[in-house]
Amino acid sequence: MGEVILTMKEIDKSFPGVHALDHVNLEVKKGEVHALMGENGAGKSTLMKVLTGIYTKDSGTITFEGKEVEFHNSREAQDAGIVIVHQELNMLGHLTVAQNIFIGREFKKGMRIDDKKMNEEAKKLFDRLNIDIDPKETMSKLTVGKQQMCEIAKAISHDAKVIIFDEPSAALTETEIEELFKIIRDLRSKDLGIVYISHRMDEIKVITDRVTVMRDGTYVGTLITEDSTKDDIINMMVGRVIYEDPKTESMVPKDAPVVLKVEHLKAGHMVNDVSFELHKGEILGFSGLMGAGRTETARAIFGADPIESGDIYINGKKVVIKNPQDAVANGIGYLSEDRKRFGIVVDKTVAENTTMANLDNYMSGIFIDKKKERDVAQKYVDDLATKTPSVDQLVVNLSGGNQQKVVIAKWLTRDCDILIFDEPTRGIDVGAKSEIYKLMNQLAADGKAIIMISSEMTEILRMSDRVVVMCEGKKTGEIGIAEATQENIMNMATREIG
Amino acid sequence: MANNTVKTTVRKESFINRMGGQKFIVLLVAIALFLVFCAASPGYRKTTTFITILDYSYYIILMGIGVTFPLITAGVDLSIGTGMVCYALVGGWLIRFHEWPTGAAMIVCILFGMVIGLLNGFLVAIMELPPFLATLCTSMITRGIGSVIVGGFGIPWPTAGADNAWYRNLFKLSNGSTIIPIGLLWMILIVIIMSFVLNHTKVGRYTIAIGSNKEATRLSGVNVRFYHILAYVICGFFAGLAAVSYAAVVPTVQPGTGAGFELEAIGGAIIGGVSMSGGIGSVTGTLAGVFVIVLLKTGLPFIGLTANWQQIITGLVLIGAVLIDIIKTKREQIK
Amino acid sequence: MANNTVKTTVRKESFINRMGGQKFIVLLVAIALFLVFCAASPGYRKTTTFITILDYSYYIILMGIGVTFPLITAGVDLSIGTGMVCYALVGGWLIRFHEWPTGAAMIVCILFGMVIGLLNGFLVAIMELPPFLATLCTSMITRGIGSVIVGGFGIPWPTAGADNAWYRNLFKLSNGSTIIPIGLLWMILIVIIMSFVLNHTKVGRYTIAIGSNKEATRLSGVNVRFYHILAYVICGFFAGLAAVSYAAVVPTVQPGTGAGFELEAIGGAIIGGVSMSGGIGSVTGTLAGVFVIVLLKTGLPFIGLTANWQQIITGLVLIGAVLIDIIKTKREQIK
Amino acid sequence: MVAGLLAGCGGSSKSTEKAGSTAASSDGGSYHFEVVVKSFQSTYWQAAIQGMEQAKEELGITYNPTGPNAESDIADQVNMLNSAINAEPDGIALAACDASAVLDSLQTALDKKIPVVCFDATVPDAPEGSVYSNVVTDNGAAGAIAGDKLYEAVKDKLGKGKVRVGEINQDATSANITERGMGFINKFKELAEADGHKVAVIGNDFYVGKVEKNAAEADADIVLEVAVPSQTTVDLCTTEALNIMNKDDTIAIFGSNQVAAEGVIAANANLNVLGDKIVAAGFDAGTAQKAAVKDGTLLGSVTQSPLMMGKGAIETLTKICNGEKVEMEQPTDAAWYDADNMEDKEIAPNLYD
Ligand SMILES: Nc1ncnc2c1ncn2[C@@H]1O[C@H](COP(=O)(O)OP(=O)(O)OP(=O)(O)O)[C@@H](O)[C@H]1O
Ligand SMILES: Nc1ncnc2c1ncn2[C@@H]1O[C@H](COP(=O)(O)OP(=O)(O)OP(=O)(O)O)[C@@H](O)[C@H]1O
Ligand SMILES: [Mg+2]
Ligand SMILES: [Mg+2]
Repeated sequence: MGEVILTMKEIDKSFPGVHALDHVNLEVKKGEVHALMGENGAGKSTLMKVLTGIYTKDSGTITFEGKEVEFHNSREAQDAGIVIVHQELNMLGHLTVAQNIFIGREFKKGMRIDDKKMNEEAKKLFDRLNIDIDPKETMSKLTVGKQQMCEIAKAISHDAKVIIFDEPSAALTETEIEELFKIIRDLRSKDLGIVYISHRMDEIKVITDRVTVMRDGTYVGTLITEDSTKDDIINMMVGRVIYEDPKTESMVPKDAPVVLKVEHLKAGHMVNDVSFELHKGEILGFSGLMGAGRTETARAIFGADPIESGDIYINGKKVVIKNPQDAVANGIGYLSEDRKRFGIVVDKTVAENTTMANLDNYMSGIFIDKKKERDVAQKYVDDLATKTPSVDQLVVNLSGGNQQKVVIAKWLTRDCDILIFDEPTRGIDVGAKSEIYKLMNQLAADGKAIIMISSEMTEILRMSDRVVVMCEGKKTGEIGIAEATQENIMNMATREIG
Repeated sequence: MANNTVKTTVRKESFINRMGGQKFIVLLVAIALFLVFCAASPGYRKTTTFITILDYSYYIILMGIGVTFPLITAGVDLSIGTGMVCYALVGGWLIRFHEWPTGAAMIVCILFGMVIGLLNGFLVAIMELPPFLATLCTSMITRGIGSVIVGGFGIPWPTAGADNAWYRNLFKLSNGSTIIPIGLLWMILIVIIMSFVLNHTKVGRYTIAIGSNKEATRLSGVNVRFYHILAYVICGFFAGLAAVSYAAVVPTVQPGTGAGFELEAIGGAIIGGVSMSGGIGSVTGTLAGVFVIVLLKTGLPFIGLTANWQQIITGLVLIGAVLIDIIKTKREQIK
Repeated sequence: MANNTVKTTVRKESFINRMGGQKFIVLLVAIALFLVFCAASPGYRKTTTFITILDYSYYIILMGIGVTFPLITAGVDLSIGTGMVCYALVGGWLIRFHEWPTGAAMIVCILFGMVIGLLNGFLVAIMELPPFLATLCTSMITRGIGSVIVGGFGIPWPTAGADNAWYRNLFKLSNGSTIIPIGLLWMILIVIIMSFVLNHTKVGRYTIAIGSNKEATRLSGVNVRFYHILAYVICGFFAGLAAVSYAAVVPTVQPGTGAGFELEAIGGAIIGGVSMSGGIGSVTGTLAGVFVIVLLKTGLPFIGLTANWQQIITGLVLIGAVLIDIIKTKREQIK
Repeated sequence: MVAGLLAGCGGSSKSTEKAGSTAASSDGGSYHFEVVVKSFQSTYWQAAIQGMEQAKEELGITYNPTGPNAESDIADQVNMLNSAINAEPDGIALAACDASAVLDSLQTALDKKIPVVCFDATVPDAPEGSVYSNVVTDNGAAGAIAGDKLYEAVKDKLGKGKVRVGEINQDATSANITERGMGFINKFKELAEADGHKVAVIGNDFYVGKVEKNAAEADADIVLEVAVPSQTTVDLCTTEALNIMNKDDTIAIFGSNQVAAEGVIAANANLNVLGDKIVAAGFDAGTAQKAAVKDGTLLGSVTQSPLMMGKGAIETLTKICNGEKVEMEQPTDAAWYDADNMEDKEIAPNLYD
């Protein structure tokens, strides 16, 4: 660790109705990875947006390389050497990967943009970072994970002195995270200052040097990672200790009835001959590498994408699911991995989003009973500890994790027998994560059946009663939790079949 | 110590925002325009003028209310202008050449409107054509169909005093000397009903949700196609109603006309705060916006402006009406 | 055995997709229409007819190319129709009543177009007015301004044979009996240049980026306002050019006209694959789309259809042209 | 002037040149004509087509009618005319939306030796020899009829202070409307000035600009206010009419075509001033106008004979093709109709619904 490169002092920022930052401090040194931690809505993203000129601070000072600075837009910050990988993806769907990476600083040959050179440079960049993406592919065709890797590559391609990663790992799989860490270590060795925001405690221990913790928009303190335990940090964040231990045996009784049976499912480009059973009261983990086809399987079962062939049985009865309505009518709920696109209606209120899947229960005659609607929304805001000034707040103004809680609330109002949770804790803080885990366990105990798709190995091992592993659109293995280990799951996830 | 409550500084909303933001400003603009015209022209401040203005505002108001729905789904309906004339033509033709009772012809107008709405909805929601193009095409088709059916002739609906002209009394009761514009009451009633539909029923909720995020709405198990089509059918229904109110005021419905009315209705809706990118809008806002347009259209000749200047001033006032709100919002954001 | 590489099945793209998808289909539709008209009408398959069609297509093509840019930014420009007529009026008026040389008047046309484009850009990009409304208003304003400046009279540009009518030779060289439509060459050249601009320069790249995700583009440090305004200025530039080509074919430019041309240009662009929700579009596609519209407009009278049927058929063919691509895409998705 | 009988398509020059391609025409019997009307928008044009239909049956010719959607779609019409020329018919009947817009096309027709007959509207600057005949109403004279009748009706009210006379014109571009409008203005002004009144014409720039020796508004005792709506729709005509009819000093108003006249009638619906306080005259026919004339809301109206014009145009073309000699100007008369004479058999057929 070298000298201090960046100091933020007494930063204050309010939005209408929310005091997002209350005199927050942050100090970043050259050659360190500095973790910024805090619960959902603690103000981490806001602090970083203030730093990079996207928001203007109400008061406080920012010192960068010994000089006091104030950036008015992200370009100025970039030029000074501070770049950020945003929590929410900021891609230009219609442009190619290379065009995205070099947007705003294209290579030119006279008047002409040199796309060839950009593709080459992008390729070089990807090779260096060990990422396998075709620079000429259109951005919107990539999976969320690959898009995130492009964002990271883009940030790194700047000649930056400070790089901020706002929850980069949320959309990434274990292997990709390994690659990311290699990249970050490499950057650290080049004396860059790195701010790393994440909710995954394991990562913090592995990659960071110091940790700054925020709570409710205030600065709590800074620790040296090596000298502190996971519990210390969690304690600072949420004011109590949370334990996360792997599950060792299935909680499901042996004779639990099969509620969902999928046979030889074939759909889309990816899902090929997938069969599995789901029991009442079971949490079935779906593990696999990126692009393994788990999301597509879930979408096909939910009727979001057309099914080519295969049968679905619910409680032993064959059902035809042509669209999400059919699925919902059959008692299936689906929590999407891409909440911004598929999960929430961002510019509507918390209350409206909460009842979206189940409006029929909140009607009186032909009219929507708004009081009842707000009451149920408030109930789930309380139950899930969603941070929002009121149920009338627009979802767009909530922090990422709290948005996720709203989507969960949406499906909880609808009392589904089968719930598919696709990356349910993506971007959710430890406190809330344990709440959601508790909730999922509770649901399972109440007799609901849950499919949990997760790319986080610890999550799979902690929550599942049984694990299904997929690779390249096929089911490559199934294993009870008692036998499951990180190694044998990884093995199945990369297994060549047939 | 866990502290889950969020600190909330009570937001001091400005008076204007509490009254509905842009809607309210636009209403103020409408009132201001009315007062200016009244002050400037003795002819304008007569009851009879006021009634005539109302007469010629009903069909634009009705089209505006209708088109609010497709607009909120992030679509548009360009077919309502020529469509409305087409329905009025067909209705009048049935009355005149096929001796249909007026009531039946009115129902045909409305049903025809709903059929074209259904077609638009099908093209947009099922076939996924861009709404601008799909409705531009149905606009041409309805213009053609109207003329073809009636054979190119202008069609007058039963004139005031005729046996089957009772429908005119729907909009205006005249007891000898005094005229009561009961059409206005209908408009108020319709605005109240449609406001309710938009804000307090499933139809409205899902219309807004489709405009905000269609895919997320679909994945919530909502029958998105149905409600998406419904928005266009509602729009067609109102175009059919507008046809009746149009036939009640113009002496002859001329084939080939109607293009341009849809822009007045859409323009009114947008000024009233409906967002073309979907998810935002209100029926009361549309009403206020349409009033601004109708007032400009009827008032500017009265203050002695010639046609060309009317165009210029209309453009400028409309820009101004929207700018007030935008500048205000920007100022608040900076604060 | 672990195998970490992901198998990438090479997706077999259909011939049509490789040729540019919708663009290509629309081009085929255009060719098919042309052949049908030629087969059906002896009058249509003459060189002179062909030249006439070209004459009347230039201004729509130019407007279409121009409006492609605002459309790609997820905006629209409704002011190009009346705007174009306004610029042509002012240019002709300068030549006729102020004895300006034709070249200078042409430059004024183009500059005037760019100024209105700048105004539109300012309203949309800086003041954040909805593009539909902002340009609807400037459309009214330009219509009015044109008439006010020239005093309501129709303005002829120098007619063929006059001293200062050299500009007509820009579009058509007639050596006694044979006429060479060099305007077509200009169009091809302009399409090539603008395709290059759209696909290989910063201007085009950022236009697409703004239409894809304006906020993300801004966060990437692009001067979004500048390029957003520029899209409208480009559109205005082409409306100015269109004014010149319009004046070259219409002997008298009439004030108060022009409304509706913008719909032909925008319709052409959308048929050619430009998405109104932004980010997608091509100049060649627009060209093909505009050709379909121009061919329908000029060809249908030749096969003996009356005006009303022309409208209906135009609407149906346009829907059909877009549907082919949509149905094809859907079928591919299901596979 | 007698034009181009030798160049007629039935004549020797063309039939030898084009013997192969237009065999039918050399029979001298079944000619094919292209007809370009101003629009199909108004019933007026349908009446014209009806006249052509009569001629078709009587003469055994064929014709193909086209026309733009609105009379203001000038470019579209030029386009259609060019298409018509390229179809190489035996003759073209043209009602030009804009007199100067069709000049180039007429030159082409002349080059191709296709005879053109203008009906309803003339093309004054047409290339020598291209237009063989004009079958038109003298719109100036027709407008003057209304001027004459209205002046008669209000004569007694003049001279007792300033009065206002209104005129609603649908547009300021089409030759028909402007000629009519000016015909009314000039006649009214002439009659009033002959009686020693001072007339000021105000309002629309175009019309005011065409008035010779216009008096200042302040000096005049008769103000002639000309209004043109910003678009040619009934509702805007109504508003313009309403504005004028609401003024206290208005004593007369004239609507110079069907749309404008209906605007006047519609404006009266709530105001109820026509007949007693304000005397009004219209132009053309249509159910609403006929009813208004009958019940005295309108003093009367002027009718052209679209039917005769349509028929005349086809007959003239046939004559040309047969090599007969035709008059250059073939005016069809306009007539005044009011409650008394509208059932007469010379008048009634032209009063379309
Ligand atoms: N534009 C805005 N308008 C209003 N409130 C906002 C806005 N942006 C953020 N907030 C609020 O500010 C607080 C801090 O949000 P921020 O996004 O910084 O949280 P975070 O720590 O990044 O959370 P997460 O871990 O969930 O991403 C939250 O309560 C959020 O609702
Ligand atoms: N032929 C193809 N063309 C385009 N995209 C494809 C193709 N085949 C697969 N994909 C992509 O691969 C993905 C399939 O993986 P899916 O998202 O179901 O995997 P996952 O296991 O849930 O992984 P992730 O962690 O990325 O969500 C699809 O979302 C799709 O975008
Ligand atoms: Mg955040
Ligand atoms: Mg997934």
